[in-house]
Amino acid sequence: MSRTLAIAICGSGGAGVVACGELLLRGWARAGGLGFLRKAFGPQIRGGESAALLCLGEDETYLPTAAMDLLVALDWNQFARFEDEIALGPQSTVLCPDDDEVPASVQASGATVVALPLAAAVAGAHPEGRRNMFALGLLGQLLGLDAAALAALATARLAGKAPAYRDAAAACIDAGAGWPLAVAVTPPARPGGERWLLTGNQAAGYGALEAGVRFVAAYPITPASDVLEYLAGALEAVGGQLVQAEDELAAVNMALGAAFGGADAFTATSGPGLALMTESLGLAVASETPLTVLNVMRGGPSTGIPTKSEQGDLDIALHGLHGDAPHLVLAALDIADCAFTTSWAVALARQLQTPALVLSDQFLGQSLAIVSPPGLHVALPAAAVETVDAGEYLRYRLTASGVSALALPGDPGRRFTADGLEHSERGTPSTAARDHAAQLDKRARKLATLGPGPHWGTVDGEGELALVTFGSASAAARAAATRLRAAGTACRVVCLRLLAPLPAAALEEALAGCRRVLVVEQNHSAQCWRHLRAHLGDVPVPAESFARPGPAPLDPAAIAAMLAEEPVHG
Amino acid sequence: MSRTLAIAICGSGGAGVVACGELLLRGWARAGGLGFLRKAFGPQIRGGESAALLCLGEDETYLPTAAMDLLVALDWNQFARFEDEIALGPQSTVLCPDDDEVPASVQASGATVVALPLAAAVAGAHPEGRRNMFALGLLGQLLGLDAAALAALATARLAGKAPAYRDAAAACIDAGAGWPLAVAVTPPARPGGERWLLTGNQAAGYGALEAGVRFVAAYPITPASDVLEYLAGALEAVGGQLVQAEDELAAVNMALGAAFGGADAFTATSGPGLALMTESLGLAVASETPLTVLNVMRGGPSTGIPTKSEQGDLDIALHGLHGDAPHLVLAALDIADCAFTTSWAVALARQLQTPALVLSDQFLGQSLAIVSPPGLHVALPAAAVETVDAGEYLRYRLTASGVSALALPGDPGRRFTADGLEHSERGTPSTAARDHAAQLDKRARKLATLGPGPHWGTVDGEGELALVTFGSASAAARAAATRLRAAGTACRVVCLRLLAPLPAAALEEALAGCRRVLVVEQNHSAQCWRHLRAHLGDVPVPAESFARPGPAPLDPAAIAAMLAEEPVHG
Amino acid sequence: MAEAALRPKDYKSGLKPIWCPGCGHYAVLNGLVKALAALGLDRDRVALVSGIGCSSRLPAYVDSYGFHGVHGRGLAVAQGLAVARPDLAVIALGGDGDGFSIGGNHFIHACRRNVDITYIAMDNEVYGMTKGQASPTTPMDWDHSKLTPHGPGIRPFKPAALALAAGAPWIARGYSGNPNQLAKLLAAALEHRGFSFLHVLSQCITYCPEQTDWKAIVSEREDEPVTRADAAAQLFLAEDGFATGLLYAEPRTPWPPAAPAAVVDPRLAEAFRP
Amino acid sequence: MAEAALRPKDYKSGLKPIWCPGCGHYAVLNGLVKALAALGLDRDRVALVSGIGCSSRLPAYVDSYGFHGVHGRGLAVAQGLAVARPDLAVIALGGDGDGFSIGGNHFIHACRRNVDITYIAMDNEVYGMTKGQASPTTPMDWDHSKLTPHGPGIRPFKPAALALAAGAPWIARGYSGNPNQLAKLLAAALEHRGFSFLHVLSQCITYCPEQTDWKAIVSEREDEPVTRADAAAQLFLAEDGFATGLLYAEPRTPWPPAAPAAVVDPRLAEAFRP
Ligand SMILES: Cc1ncc(C[n+]2csc(CCOP(=O)(O)OP(=O)(O)O)c2C)c(N)n1
Ligand SMILES: Cc1ncc(C[n+]2csc(CCOP(=O)(O)OP(=O)(O)O)c2C)c(N)n1
Ligand code: SF4
Ligand code: SF4
Ligand SMILES: [Mg+2]
Ligand SMILES: [Mg+2]
Repeated sequence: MSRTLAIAICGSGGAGVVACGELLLRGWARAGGLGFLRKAFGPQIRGGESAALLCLGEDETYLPTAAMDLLVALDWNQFARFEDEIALGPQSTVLCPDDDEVPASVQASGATVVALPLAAAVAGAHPEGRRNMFALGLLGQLLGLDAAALAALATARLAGKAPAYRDAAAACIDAGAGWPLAVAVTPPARPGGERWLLTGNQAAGYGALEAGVRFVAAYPITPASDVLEYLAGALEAVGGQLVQAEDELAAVNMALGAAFGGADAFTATSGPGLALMTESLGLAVASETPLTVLNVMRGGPSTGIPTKSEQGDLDIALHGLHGDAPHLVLAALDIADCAFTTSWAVALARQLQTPALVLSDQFLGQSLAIVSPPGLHVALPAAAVETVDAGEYLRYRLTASGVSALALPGDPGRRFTADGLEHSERGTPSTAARDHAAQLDKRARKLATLGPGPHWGTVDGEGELALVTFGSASAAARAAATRLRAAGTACRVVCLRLLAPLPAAALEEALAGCRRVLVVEQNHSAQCWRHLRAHLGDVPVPAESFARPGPAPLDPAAIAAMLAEEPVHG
Repeated sequence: MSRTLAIAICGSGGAGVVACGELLLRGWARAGGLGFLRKAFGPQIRGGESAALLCLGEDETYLPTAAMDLLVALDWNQFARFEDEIALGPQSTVLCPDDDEVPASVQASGATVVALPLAAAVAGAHPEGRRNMFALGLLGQLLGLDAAALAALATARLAGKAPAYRDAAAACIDAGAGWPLAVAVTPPARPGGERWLLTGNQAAGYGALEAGVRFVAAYPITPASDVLEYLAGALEAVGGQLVQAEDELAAVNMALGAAFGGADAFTATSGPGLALMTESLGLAVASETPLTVLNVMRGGPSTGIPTKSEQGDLDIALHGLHGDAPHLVLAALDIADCAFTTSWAVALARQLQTPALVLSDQFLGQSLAIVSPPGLHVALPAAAVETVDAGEYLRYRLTASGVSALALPGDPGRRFTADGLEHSERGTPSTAARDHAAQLDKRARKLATLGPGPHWGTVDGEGELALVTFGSASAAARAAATRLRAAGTACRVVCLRLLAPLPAAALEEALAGCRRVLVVEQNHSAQCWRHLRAHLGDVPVPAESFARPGPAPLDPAAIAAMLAEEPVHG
Repeated sequence: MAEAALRPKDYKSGLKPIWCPGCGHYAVLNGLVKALAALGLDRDRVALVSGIGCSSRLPAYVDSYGFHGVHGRGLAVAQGLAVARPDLAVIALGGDGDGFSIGGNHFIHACRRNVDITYIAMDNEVYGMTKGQASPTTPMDWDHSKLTPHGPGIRPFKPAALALAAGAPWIARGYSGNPNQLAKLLAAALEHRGFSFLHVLSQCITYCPEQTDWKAIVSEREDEPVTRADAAAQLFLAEDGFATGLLYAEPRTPWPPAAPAAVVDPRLAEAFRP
Repeated sequence: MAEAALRPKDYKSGLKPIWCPGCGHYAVLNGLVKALAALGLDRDRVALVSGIGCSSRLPAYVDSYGFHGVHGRGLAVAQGLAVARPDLAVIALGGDGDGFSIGGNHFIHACRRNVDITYIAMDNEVYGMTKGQASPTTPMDWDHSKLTPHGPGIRPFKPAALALAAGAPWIARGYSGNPNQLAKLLAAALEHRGFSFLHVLSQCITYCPEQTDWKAIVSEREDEPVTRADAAAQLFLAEDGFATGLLYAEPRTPWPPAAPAAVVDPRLAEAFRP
């Protein structure tokens, strides 16, 4: 297993812990390291205190953890708010100010507490100095990063501020870097190579743009707003448009309008917003209008826990539309994969003329990570997008693939009316049983005949035990497999990127010969497990479920333990 | 098998075919007969032509059928619009005017066509006479009904009109009753006994009121509007209130507000409206506010086929809420059962403090039927509704059953804020993993520990073959079983009234020892089959699916044939 | 861009409307094809967008591109389409239920947003399609619906007042009983750059036969349109709602500004280099 | 009905608000508990209903019954509650995003329906909770949000004008910087029978620090409220939106009339005898 180093930085609101964490991660990235940063918010969404939680490692399996090797407290003011997410133990080291009482829980944890004269050191470095920059210097020292490089990053970030501000930052970093510390950590090795630094939400937006998205309708919602905010800026460069809608009902319908006009259209939301969109997603299915919706999952049900991660929206994504409404559901497997999966979704939606839902979650979406340049899936076989139609133009012509030629307003002489009422091939409303059956078959056929290709998911490992998972739970499942294999137990891991249409044949093949199958997911009601059983039954064996709600991260050790134990039959 | 007689009455808009059919059914009911009437609308919802399709029988297994024994055409003007729903054959008899050409399709059907001098006969009976009343007399004659009794019903219905109108009706009925007809039909036997005449939508409204509903929020939608229209009137008698909302989002939230205030609250809608309600149904789950929503299903997806029946909304009813949101889903098994199931749903929602969705459909909802007085389920064990709380009042106290005492505004000293944010026992917003897990467990526990009792469904028959179904497909499944048994094949039929929480143990018991299980439902994507497999896996054997979309009625013969044949394994 | 010499009927699709004989919506259809012909608009570049209702069935009856969406959301679809395809003439339409009840939020926000579309509200003060329930414009005491057996009991909306307060820059009122004026108003609405709101009194003969009396009440306004919002506001709250014509027009630049030209190589990846 | 001698702070729940120091919403909370105390309302019979937003967190801070619903739907919940429970004092509240953006349709319909509730819109011209995006009342050129980097570019709503056009019979405006006036307006709103709309300019110190300048612009209106809708309409479309006080009040009977008394034996089954 690769070495990791988990670092938490905390302090009051305005103390700049996030800036400190982000600069450290950027410096680490430039030096060839790997790792990621999560922000822990207090119990609220709006501005205010947060903690920066970094995890540096040697590979890109990015798993959230509460177990911290190192905690840097700029002050102890807001610490109590984050105790849930910062677990300390005897192996942990705490760097903190020497003029404030260390919280009892920290003292009780057995962590090594190193009190530093932070106030004096910062004041000594520069009259306008700030603790967060001094901490950055300290941390750079511990990680073996070049202080000048960190200072350059910090001053670049402060480009808009007064020169004294920048000088102070550089001086504090320098002071921290040179501070005599009786602490030693062993930082992970830095593999080097080309890497990007971005969040899953940025990756998703990037993937959407690269796949051709030029119209975005937006209604803010945590934790999806930053996808939209990224797109607002980036769309200007590609000549696209973003409309801020009055609500999610408008957002999805604006996107439908743009898609009807021929634009690759996109919106992003989270559970409550997705719930508002389902009626119109059904319209997208029935009218065969392509559209991509990214759903960044948060704790549910209802308003739930907006700032924290969970995978509870699989059910609604799969089944939240009324009537028989076949559509695409995909899930991003990791932070970088948000780009690939979103780009594939846009391409598939266009190819099948149906809505594609992409699931990611607060963890993937809002974690800032150092990743290999993300893949994209933008090119489709030219034949995949039907544009010609034999003879008389029939918008909903019954074809072998189910896909019919899509005319766009402006196309000469192919005028038609798209309709959410059941219709004939021409698009004329019809209540006839035969038209209904034919169009239901056609719409289902589009998905049924889709060869899922190589991207439906990943399969690795061998043996009679298997973990099956989807989306962001993949990292925990893979880590569990690594543990099992290290302990001598062979095991397979199947991570699903395509959830609807479920690649049942590929999945059966991937699980052939398994004696036990454990479905891993981060929700309460085993939504993926139910989905798999519904389609596969007990093939090859009755699947077992490892479903745990958020916001606590999935625990690879618990997953491994469950698969290693023989099940109790009852 | 019991004898049935299927009668269609058609004519132009305004010809009064529905009045004719309804009066005939009422007369038949008074005479102790059984049967039901469906209206077939043309391809539109608003006013205009429709056909009345009656089916008289000897028991209350009410199955829609297109195969007509008798067709009475007042004129042929709109006939083409209904050809899908009126199937004629050599066994059929057609009574029609002698001055208009019989449509080719009718001629080709091999039906016996009896042309009558309708215009003259009606004019002869009364200068203001109308064909529909003459037809009523004719049909009364064929069914052996007393003409004076029919005339009394007709004049009562015309109470508000001019006396000449009433006289004309009576005269025409009389003339029809006495018209020398060379046609003989064998009407079904009339069992007699106390019977009611109502639609499933009226039954549902009635059940809701009897269970205590006193607040209704309404937004019209076909085919649910008539539930709301019935309630608007009936609520006045019970001292309740109905608010017409601006949309379904408002309707469900108004109902939530009233429920928070302590009223048993209700709304009715159909697929598109349900889709708009799901976000707020999640709020009902999280805030633990009871609420009953009747969803009268129509053809989907999207606007689909508003006037026709289908069972395509099971998926959204079960899984349309974001996050892990356990709630109740029930389905009415037949027209009268709309009353029982709705009353039970209201009681369960109150008991479990969670939303209950009741599924019925256009067929159940809008068919007018002669039924035994419907059962109701209104009484709950007093202990079932928690009102006291030990010690300090905690709205979301963790209890063994998961149910906590519900305080109502006005209750002294139990003030709390209901919340859709995750919360502590007190109701204070919380992002802590332990509160989230505890409340998720609690909400799931309410359903898990619900003993489904005797009403979860019906089980009859024996043998190694079983049909499992839900809601209105029950009639077709039962009819299929009757056929199989008549052919010497034993078979069980399980009709599910409670779909969530799925009574898995009871279902397993009901299916124990089965060699084949066929899940029967009226939709395209086998929604119930998937639901059962998700929860039962391949117990006792992999279930097979008989799923056919609407609007064509499910065909008992095809169901029986599928179960009788040995499956092809592949 | 215009096709040569199309007559009004060339803009009809030929599909037979499902409307009841005598329905006011026929007049809107006829007025619309007249206006399209008068302006000589290219049928391939006209897009009609609607929600659900009798009125919302109109797009299929016009030989243009059309989008028959879900109940109440036509305006959102139309705005998305117009932003993505500024080359099209985008017309949103629907009924009073569709536009003022379930679609009320999109209505007020469309007024405010001022995207270049035309919105035709075919107002018969009733939900025709669902068999005659009260809508937001139904008179308080209209007791013909079983859902509100004593009448809705609440004051009807004044659509022009609402549109104005929400920011609409162009407001006119037509009447299904005056098809020539209707055609002219439709043409003017189509020519207006920005959001134009045409409120049409369009009677429902089946559920509101009493609307035949409108004939006697409706007047044709001869004055120039009001050009100040505050003056128009006063007018709209004081009037009876039966004066037809172009009522209010104030010049205002539509939104959005033209889409930025695409950068040749947007180098999106640059933002992510550490 | 009133409890004996409760002080304003007795109406606070004691839960610490999540609001940023300096947030205008504190003033609304303080004004509200003052008004409740001044009227001596029974805490068991006050119900606060809200949607989602920083502002919508308020109910939990008051020691009364509360319902913290979903985004934009508080007004619908409040109306259902008030109809079912006319014995309660029902107060709906929320932010400008909650009430004028996603909740816009319920807002205009609540104005029209005139159920006896008080609606407090805590308007900071921004989505505070989601970190500072533009709302329907944000100035056109406010370019502080990455979502609208050049400003929203469309004209902000005038909430009073919209409420009036939609039919609201009682409209007042308060300011978080004038807590005494706010408390008085709140008390007046609570005393008004029917729908009362109190628009509060309530600054967001975190995302709109420039709103501190409101202090200089806000004026206190001394005149009696306008009582004619058309005159008020003209005023609301002409004014700058910073005059505070009770602006408009027109007597109007609230809806619904009292629920009919229950018939002793309603004999519901009778209707179904053939
Ligand atoms: C979400 C949703 N709710 C309700 C309906 C039912 N519905 C169809 S049309 C309509 C009202 C139509 O009234 P209006 O828009 O005034 O059009 P009109 O028929 O009067 O022309 C309603 C409520 C629906 N189709 N979808
Ligand atoms: C359906 C839905 N969409 C979006 C959101 C995200 N959201 C939460 S609060 C909010 C806006 C809050 O703004 P406002 O109502 O003005 O309140 P403020 O925070 O400014 O007081 C939004 C968009 C949500 N919770 N639910
Ligand atoms: S019901 Fe009314 S609105 Fe609908 S088509 Fe008939 S007349 Fe027109
Ligand atoms: S973000 Fe703004 S509105 Fe929200 S609490 Fe802070 S100051 Fe108040
Ligand atoms: Mg209408
Ligand atoms: Mg705000």
